[in-house]
Amino acid sequence: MDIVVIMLTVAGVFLFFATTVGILRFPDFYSRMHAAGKGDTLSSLLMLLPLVLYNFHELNLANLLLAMKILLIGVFIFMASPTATHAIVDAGFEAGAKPWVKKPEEEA
Amino acid sequence: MIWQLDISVLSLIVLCAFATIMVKDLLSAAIIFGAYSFLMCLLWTEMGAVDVAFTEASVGAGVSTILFIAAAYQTTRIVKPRKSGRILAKILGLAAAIVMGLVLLAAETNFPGFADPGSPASRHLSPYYITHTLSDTAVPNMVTSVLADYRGFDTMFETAVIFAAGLAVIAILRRFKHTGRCELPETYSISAGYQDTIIRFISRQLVPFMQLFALYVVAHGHHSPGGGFQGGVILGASFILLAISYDLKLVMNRLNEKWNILLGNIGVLIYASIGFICLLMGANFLDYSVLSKILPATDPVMARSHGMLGIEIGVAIAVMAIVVTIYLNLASHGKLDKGL
Amino acid sequence: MDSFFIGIGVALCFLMLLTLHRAIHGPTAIDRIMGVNVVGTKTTILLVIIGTIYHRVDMFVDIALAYALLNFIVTIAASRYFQHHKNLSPRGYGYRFRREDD
Amino acid sequence: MEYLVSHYNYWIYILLMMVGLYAMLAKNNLVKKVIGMSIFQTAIIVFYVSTGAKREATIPIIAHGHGHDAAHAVIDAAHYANPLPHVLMLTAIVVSVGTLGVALALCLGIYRRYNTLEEDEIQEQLQ
Repeated sequence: MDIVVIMLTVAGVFLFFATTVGILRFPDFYSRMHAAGKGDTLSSLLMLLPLVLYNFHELNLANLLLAMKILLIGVFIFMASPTATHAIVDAGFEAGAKPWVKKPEEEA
Repeated sequence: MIWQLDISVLSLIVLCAFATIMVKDLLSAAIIFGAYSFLMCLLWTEMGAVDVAFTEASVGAGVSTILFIAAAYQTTRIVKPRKSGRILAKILGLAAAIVMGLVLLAAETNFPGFADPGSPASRHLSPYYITHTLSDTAVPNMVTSVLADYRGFDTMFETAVIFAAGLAVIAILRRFKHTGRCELPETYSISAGYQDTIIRFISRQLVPFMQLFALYVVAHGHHSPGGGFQGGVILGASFILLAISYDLKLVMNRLNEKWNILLGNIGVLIYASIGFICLLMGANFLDYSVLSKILPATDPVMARSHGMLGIEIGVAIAVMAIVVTIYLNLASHGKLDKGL
Repeated sequence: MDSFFIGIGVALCFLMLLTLHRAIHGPTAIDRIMGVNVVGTKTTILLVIIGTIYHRVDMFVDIALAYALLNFIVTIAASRYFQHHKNLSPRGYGYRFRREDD
Repeated sequence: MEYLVSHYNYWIYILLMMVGLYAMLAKNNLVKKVIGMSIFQTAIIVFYVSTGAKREATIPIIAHGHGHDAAHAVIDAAHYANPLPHVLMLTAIVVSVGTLGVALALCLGIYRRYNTLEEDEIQEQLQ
């Protein structure tokens, strides 16, 4: 069981790292938002799942309730995070953020 | 406490504090201050202060950031530099800060070490609370039992202070529109087209869930972190979410100004009246153990637990009403028609 | 296993530091909102991890849930600032989605 | 070295307090001053909470505290963090949002009257 927990957690941290690199390196606001929205949602679920497994020592009511609660956070993040991303992108669009375009001299 | 996390979170906090002060834009300062509060909450969780962290997560990170954004929305985000005497002001401020820092550093040498189990703060009064909370009040969360029972008097006046803050905001900001006496109120319809359908749908799904969660936090505060203050703030935040994703009028229809102030009064009154009932039954103010005479099938220990639940409900109602009042007045500049 | 979780926590703190770079130096205010949102998500996870280290997760889950809720509300409020504000370009929701009949 | 390990946190709280005080004194913008006040407040709160922390102690909620036989279990005070500073600071945080609301309301009132948030421009108009 520990192996599964470690593997899932490391995968989650790796995705978080990829998200951070995307946020730091992408050239304009929209592409940074793309990295932040997608990577964050998936990696937070990948981090919550092993925590459920690790805390699920034995089958009883308290542990089931706990697992339900942690998964509820996951469900909540799945609902809220894309909505928040959508809100921020719309705000940026309204505020007039310019999308990045490849400069013509680079194309040649 | 976990010292590895302690050091890393503290360094992030210092970074955020400097950035908040340096940034030349009020909206950005408000947002970075939100991150500062988020990290502060993390620091307290890591020190083991779960109730404080819960309060900071709902109050500091949530509501006060929204209040800052609302203030920037109603005024301006531009920060202008001082026209004259910039250097002088900077030098004077820096000198005052450094002098205060040196004085505190000199005082700090006498402090006990961090997380020292034998420090004076944790030797005198708190062992009594820790060892007696279960046998006295049947409440495992000692923060709740100290807050609502052992130091209940203190908490009552804290609630009164919050109520007074709400009244002060109304007194400063609220502007009443003088209308003719016979004018009918305009029929209300949800104003379409100021906010996105996606955000509206998700908020509509989330609000009942949030309110249920807030009630759970209030009721389960005896056994887990939480209680009246936290639950009340989350309940207020659910109304704020409605006001943000729809508009202020929707919230005013559900919870109008009169009811809001009335609820603030009722909350403080519930607290005080439970204290007076104890007084009438022949015990001290807020000594809940006499309530076992009027509550059916409770011994004095359980009566203290039930009395605490009663005052937590009062605190939650008062805090909810005041948070909503402060937000509505700040976001609409006291006109309560439209805003953030 | 505890030391593994502490290591994960420190790694998440380091990633938060990198994200805060975007939140602090971000060229526009919207980049800052995005950075703070990402920091908030990481903190939610970190709260549950701290609970695991203390072996009392059931006490920490409520905080994480409240935290995620408030993070969402703050993000919506901050993005809402741009959709109404007077200083910005007049093209807003009122023009894109307004229906005449209500 | 031991002194450094046991006292580093106080130095950071003092640094935060200095940042807050500097912002309150030197900044020209009123909302920036309010932010400085909030930073000062949190620095004091975090100092109080840190006095309640104990090494090798868990959170101040008694484990397995349900039921009636739990009341007779032996509880050692050294196993739980000190709850008293937590209680004091919990109410302080909630009151701080009240003071923050009043401070921002004053800023809005000033903006309504003088149409600016900068200290020197307000003083110019006052004279």
